[in-house]
Amino acid sequence: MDKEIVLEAKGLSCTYEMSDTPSLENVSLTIRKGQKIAVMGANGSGKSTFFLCCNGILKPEKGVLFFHGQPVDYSKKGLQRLRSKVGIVFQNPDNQLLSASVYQEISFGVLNLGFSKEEAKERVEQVMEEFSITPFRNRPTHALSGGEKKQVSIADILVMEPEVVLMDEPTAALDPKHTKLVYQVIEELSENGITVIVATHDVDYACQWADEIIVMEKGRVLAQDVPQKIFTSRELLKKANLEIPMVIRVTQYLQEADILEKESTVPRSIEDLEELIKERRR
Amino acid sequence: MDKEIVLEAKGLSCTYEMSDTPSLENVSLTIRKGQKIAVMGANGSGKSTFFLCCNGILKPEKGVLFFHGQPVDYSKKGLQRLRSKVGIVFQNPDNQLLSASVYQEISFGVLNLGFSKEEAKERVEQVMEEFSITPFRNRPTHALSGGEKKQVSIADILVMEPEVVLMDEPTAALDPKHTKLVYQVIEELSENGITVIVATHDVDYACQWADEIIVMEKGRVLAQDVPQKIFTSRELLKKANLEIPMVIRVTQYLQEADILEKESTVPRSIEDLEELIKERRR
Amino acid sequence: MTKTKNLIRASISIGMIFAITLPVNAMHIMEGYLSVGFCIAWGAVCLPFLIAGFISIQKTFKENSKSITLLAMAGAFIFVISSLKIPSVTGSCSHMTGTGLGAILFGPGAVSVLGLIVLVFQAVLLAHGGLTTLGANTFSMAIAGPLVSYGIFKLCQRIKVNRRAAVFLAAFLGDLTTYCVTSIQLGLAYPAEVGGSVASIIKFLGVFAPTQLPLAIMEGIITVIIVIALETY
Amino acid sequence: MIAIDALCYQSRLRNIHPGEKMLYTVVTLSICIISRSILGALFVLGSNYILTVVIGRIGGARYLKMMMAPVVFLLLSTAALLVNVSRQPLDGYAITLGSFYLTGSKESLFLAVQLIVTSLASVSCLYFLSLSTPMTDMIYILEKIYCPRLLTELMLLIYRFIFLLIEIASAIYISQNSRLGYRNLKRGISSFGQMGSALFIQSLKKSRHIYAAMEARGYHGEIRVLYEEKSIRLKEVGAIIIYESILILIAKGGI
Repeated sequence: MDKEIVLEAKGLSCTYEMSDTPSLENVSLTIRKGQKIAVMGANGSGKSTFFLCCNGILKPEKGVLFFHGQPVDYSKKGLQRLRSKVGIVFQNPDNQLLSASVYQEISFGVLNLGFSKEEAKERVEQVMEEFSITPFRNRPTHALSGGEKKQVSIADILVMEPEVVLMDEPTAALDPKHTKLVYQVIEELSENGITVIVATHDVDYACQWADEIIVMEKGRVLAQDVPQKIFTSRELLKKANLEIPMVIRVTQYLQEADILEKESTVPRSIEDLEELIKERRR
Repeated sequence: MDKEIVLEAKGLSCTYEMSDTPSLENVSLTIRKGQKIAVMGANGSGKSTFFLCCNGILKPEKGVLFFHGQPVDYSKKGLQRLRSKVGIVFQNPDNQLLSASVYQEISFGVLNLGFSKEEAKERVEQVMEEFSITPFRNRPTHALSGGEKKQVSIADILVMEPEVVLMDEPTAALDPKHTKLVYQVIEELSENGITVIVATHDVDYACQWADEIIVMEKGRVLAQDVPQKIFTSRELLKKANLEIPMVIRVTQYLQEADILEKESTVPRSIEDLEELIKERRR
Repeated sequence: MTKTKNLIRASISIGMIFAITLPVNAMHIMEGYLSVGFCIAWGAVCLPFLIAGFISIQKTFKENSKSITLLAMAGAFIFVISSLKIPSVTGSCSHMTGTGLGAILFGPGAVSVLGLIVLVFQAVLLAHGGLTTLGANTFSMAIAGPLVSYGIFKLCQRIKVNRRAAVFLAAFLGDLTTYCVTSIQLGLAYPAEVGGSVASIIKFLGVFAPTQLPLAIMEGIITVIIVIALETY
Repeated sequence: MIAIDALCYQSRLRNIHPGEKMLYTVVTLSICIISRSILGALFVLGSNYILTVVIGRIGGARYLKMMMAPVVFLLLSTAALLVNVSRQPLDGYAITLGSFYLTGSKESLFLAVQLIVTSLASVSCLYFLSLSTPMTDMIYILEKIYCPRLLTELMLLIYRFIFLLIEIASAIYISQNSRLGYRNLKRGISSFGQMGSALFIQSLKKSRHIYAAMEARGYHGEIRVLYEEKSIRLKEVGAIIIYESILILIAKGGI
């Protein structure tokens, strides 16, 4: 846990116009380089607002956001710097993919960064290759399937070579095949050292994937901890309206039935559980 | 299995304009009164097209659709009759809600059925009460949360008192709280004897809820059977790109590890599994 | 969409792209600014155009009932596109009239009626324009502007002008027409003490020129981008 | 999303019959622009402040800010009225400019004041209506007074669709902005155009989806919906009549 801190929020508060209750209230948290973070909480708990703050789209009324230890500079130049390093993949690709062709679409961000057409081309080609977009690069964006659109919308951001990628419910409305694909892409990002923050409702996924889980409710951070801690705290889960991951429920049954030892490590995925069951046999 | 057949498709085929491959190809299936049916398959496998056929929005090129044993009559009157009995709740409420007022929105369907204003009013009030819409009935639809919009879009259909309700991914983009709420509504529908057909990607839910599962791929029906059969056929699951429900995976591990007997009944939900584990102890 | 997301969009819309609180909205004549005679007269001038537009809409609707949601979307689209704040050098907020775009996409007949509805909504929801000035505003923004745009667009097509140039000219001149007609309307209503209506019209043209001329150019450029993007779609 | 729209649903006058509110607005507005009476206009400004802010409970600061919104138009256009270029000076004021005068008459000064005050009073009438009456209620009254069905149906749909499209436009804008799409004027214009076309394409798609959903609920050429009827209160109608009579007396009585 002594990796460098990339993003740090100190007492962020944010209230929207026409609203009586704040969307973010005194949010403090730290995110370290290369970590995999899942942000969980009901709709309206402030996840998206927090994301927009991280990227400088929203300026908090109170509190400070630090990027690499420096408070964010909300001047035009400062915002450009922040946005070139912190990218958001939005939930609905239809609101993100605007160009006619996949190639144009992906080049949007790089060109905005001020790169020349040649450099932009190189980067776009590379990203398309890396994230297996090349096979459908010549199709117009509106003719892509939901999963392909998602791939392109992720490439949109990656081409800008961000340090931190925020993803808002990346698998909403995707079928199992494409969900798997997106999860693979997320895995690759982490392997490349990118800090990934995912807002998700999928407890099973969060439990098995995340290094740390941030639980939010009504604009506040309820907890930030490792999955094993989060998902075994019944009180917290109840408060945040979260289900217990299946793996943990089954483990608890098995422990109660004395099939697994009470002290056994908490499995995070079904594969972990399989291991535990196999070990017991020996 | 000797309940009355409500809907029956015989060799339905349907091709969209601008497309070379048919969206539905020789689809034959039967749906019995009061059953809970889950339709599964990748995006583009024909689920939505099938739904639109059931309601007469699309007319199949080949094949016949029977409603209560009668082939559907595609005259204006015949369609009116079919649509009053078979309702579709669309996936995205924003593609369904047509009025800014919740009250107006819900009344649209009843008035189309030809009810008098007084009767319509009574029905609308009742449905709003029943599905806890009353608390936000005075807010405009554009100020509702995603979950609230979903509630309204379901009430839209239920107010017409249909015999069959088709729901296209009813919990997509909902948070756990509203997902639970929608599942509760679905449960109530079944208790009231309404036939419910749900298109879903959630294998765990389908496994525990459905009486029968219809698996589709590329416009064809691959299988129609009880969950225990569907989810233990590896070949089928692979072909349709479906995951194995967690419960069944865990059961298999436990069976392999000789903790559960190989012949034990296949549990459909985690609660079933708990029972099985407890029984074993005795 | 969740409630927060709505709220996010709400606040951002208001703060960033929807110029609702500070409209430099010179082209809508504000509520109460015209005397009764002119309110009624401009309404009467609009009437034949609106009736013709209404009949054409009704015809489309009878031919294909699907056009009801299409027409409504077109109306909503005109409303939204003309209330979005367009990027500008000075940082002042200004927006498109949408007349040229509307006329090219939907034709002047439909735009007259849709424009009337849009103007009612702009008056009530945004306080742009007003109820008593509805007739005058409808004539300048939903009838004269679109007619000129449409005419120029068709003319350019006939004499085979480059498509981009045609779209630009249509939108640019449509916007200018709206601006000129509004100035004429104001000038007629309030003739100058020296030089009468003509002098007054010139004064109004002069007062609004600094904001309207660059805006008309912007409207032209943006309309070109939109129309061309739609063609490649 | 749109401030006025959001506020009108919170107004405490919301549940008064929309016909009464529209009657009040139209009659008061007419008296304002027919009489152009400054006293009458001040009376209207005061009473609308009481109705909208004190009774309707719309925030006072916000209301005043809204009333300031049309001021740019007012100042620019009345300035055009006040300033003449002439060889002869008029009786109000005159500034020498070479052989010409920038000049205006006393009468035009009075006219300008009259125009500003009565226009603002009219704007306050418009705000009274829009800050107390949801659009759906107004459409209901339009239908009652025999506005063509096709028009009211279009209005009902357009009102709903406006918010759909605003939501999409804002989402697109945010995603462009987060990728630096508005970093300079050139990129900004291009991004804006892109947003426009994307918005148009999405609106076409939505219109198809919503039509299918309407058909699925048995739509056959006529949008019929129920309105939540509100009762007309004779007491309130009486108050409106008395109010307008007083207003006419004030307006007639002098300036």
